Amino acid sequence: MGVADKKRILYVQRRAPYGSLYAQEALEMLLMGAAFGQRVSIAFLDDGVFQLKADQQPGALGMKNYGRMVRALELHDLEGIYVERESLAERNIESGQLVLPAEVLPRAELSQLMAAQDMVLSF
Amino acid sequence: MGVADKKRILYVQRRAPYGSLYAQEALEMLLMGAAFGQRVSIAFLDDGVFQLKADQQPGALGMKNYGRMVRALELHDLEGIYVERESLAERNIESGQLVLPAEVLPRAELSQLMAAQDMVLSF
Amino acid sequence: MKFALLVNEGPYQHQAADSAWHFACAALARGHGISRVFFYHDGVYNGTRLGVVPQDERHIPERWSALAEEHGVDLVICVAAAQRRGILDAAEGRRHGKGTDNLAEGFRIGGLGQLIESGIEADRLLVFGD
Amino acid sequence: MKFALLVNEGPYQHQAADSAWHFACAALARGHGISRVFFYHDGVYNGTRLGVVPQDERHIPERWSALAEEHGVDLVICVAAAQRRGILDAAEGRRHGKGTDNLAEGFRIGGLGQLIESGIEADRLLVFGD
Amino acid sequence: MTTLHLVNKSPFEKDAFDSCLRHALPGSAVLLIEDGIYGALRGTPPGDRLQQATAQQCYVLEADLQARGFGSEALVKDVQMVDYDGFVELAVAHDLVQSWL
Amino acid sequence: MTTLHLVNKSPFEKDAFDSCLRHALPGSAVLLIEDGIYGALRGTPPGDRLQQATAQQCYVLEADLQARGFGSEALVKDVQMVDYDGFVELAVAHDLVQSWL
Repeated sequence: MGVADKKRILYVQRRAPYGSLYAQEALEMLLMGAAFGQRVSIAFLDDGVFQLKADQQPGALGMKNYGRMVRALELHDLEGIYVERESLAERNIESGQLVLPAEVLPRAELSQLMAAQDMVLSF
Repeated sequence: MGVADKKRILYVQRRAPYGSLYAQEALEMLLMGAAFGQRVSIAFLDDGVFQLKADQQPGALGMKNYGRMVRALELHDLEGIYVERESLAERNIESGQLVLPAEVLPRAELSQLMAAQDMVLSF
Repeated sequence: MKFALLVNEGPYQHQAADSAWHFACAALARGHGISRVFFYHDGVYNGTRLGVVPQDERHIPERWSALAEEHGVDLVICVAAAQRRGILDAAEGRRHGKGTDNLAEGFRIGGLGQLIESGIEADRLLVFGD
Repeated sequence: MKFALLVNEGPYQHQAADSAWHFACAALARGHGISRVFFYHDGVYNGTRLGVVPQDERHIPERWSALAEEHGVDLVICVAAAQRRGILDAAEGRRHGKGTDNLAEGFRIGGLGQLIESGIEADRLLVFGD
Repeated sequence: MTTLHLVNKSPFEKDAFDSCLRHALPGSAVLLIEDGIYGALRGTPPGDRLQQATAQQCYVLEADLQARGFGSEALVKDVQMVDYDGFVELAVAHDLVQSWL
Repeated sequence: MTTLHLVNKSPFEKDAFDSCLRHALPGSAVLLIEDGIYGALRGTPPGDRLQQATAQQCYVLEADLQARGFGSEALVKDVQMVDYDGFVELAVAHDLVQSWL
């Protein structure tokens, strides 16, 4: 299958981790589905940027470490891992405080990226 | 049981109807629980004021008419049915557009009312 | 045109399952196809056959079952999400020693790949959630 | 001091059930009492015994069952909310001809009055939801 | 390539409506369903923001609007009502449907 | 009669946090749990609003703060961290607990 036949699929992460399971189950879907050989990207915006915050320690809650799970994205052959600049700024998070080196995109560019997809998965 | 022994219970409705079942199930709880002879009130604020909007016609959705259900409050011996003035104003709803004659309270008074309860039920 | 639908919330608590069902009915009535409805997150609760609903209220799982029977719509419940939440077909119920199952007629248990697959094959994917 | 708890969301999808359980454990450990935990709305899903959870993840319904067994906490599932959503005890399962049930150990089905009652009798009622 | 943005949340309660408006490009369309219809009410802050949005056209699902007690006269200018058939045809007419949950 | 207000929602996503702050009387306390802890972050608009609030004292549940990758140094001034034991004692110390869902 050539690049031209591959579908552009974007996972949109807009929610914080731990407070709900949406982030984790969305990630599980990507990590399973990425194997299908499509052009898969993931974008973190709004409260979704909290998913990438370093130093997550959910031990006292008895929950799995989401910050560790999300780092598995680096091992996959993804088209891109994006995080929205304005969402980070509003939450006072520096790009150096992220668990992985995501590409920081201004909102206008992220909007363009979203519009260029074949499929957008929201959770 | 004298009035002094009765508990003041406030149901707080902050969500819109139809989009979720919270409003309806909260109402069902009140209509069942009101029989217990306590001093029961209900307050509509934030998106909860949409619950009282007249002319609800959910027929095309195949859902029960919440506006009709909520009118059953008038038949119960409630301490009060309150709606927050600021919440109505922000949503451009006039008190004349409500399905029942709720007492319109300014936010400051509603805050006092909440703080004077023995139990506040949120949904 | 072929649509694939993703439903992320259970019945009743949120309107998502209603909206997805109405959309599916309207699409079929206009001659379009629904290649698959995939249930994820709490959406897996749409597939229980144990719901008991008052006569005057809509029965959401039975609505889906009817859609499968009348139009052959493929209703797929995500296995991982379903196990967490206690939705099991007969095989899963046996395999995990539960002695019972609760999957409604017309639904089947499937993997996450079946969502991606149907999304890729369909012309449009629509997501309904909260 | 006596606490009554109201849980409005199911397990996993929202943190509410976790928070309520942690609160209950802490209160019991400090010598307080939990007079009742009442499950309403999607909270009724906490009472399924059909959940299958990976070994390395918390099992929320089993946590509740253990709390009932070890501390005698009364776990009450609202009957009206449970019927809509397909959570049934053996009697309900028979009565509605479902041929099975799915209520976990330590839970019981009860009416809405039992929430109001426990709220009135307890010193504090805490609501956990989304 | 055009996008149909789908919003089902109240703009008073959640940020999905505003996040959608911030990201919707000129030429795209926004369809408000479920509690999303509250975003199109005339004389409210979200209604004002909707009128300032860059998206080309906004639609409201009629069944959801009527369920909640409103009609076309309550809407801000230039918002169009559609029924479920119209919803389907909007999904057909756009290359991509993006939900803001 | 004093109230402990309980907020478990992100102030960026939902209106519960702000509605709570608008209604909390002087003398009451606010406890931020779950995603509510994001309301106490220094250098953010919700953190600024929290500092302007009339409630007498604000607490943050430590386990929820740490889970999300933050520590006390990330909090606005005068917010106190409590553990689950502290949560229980706050509920004991106030006459009423009101949840903002």
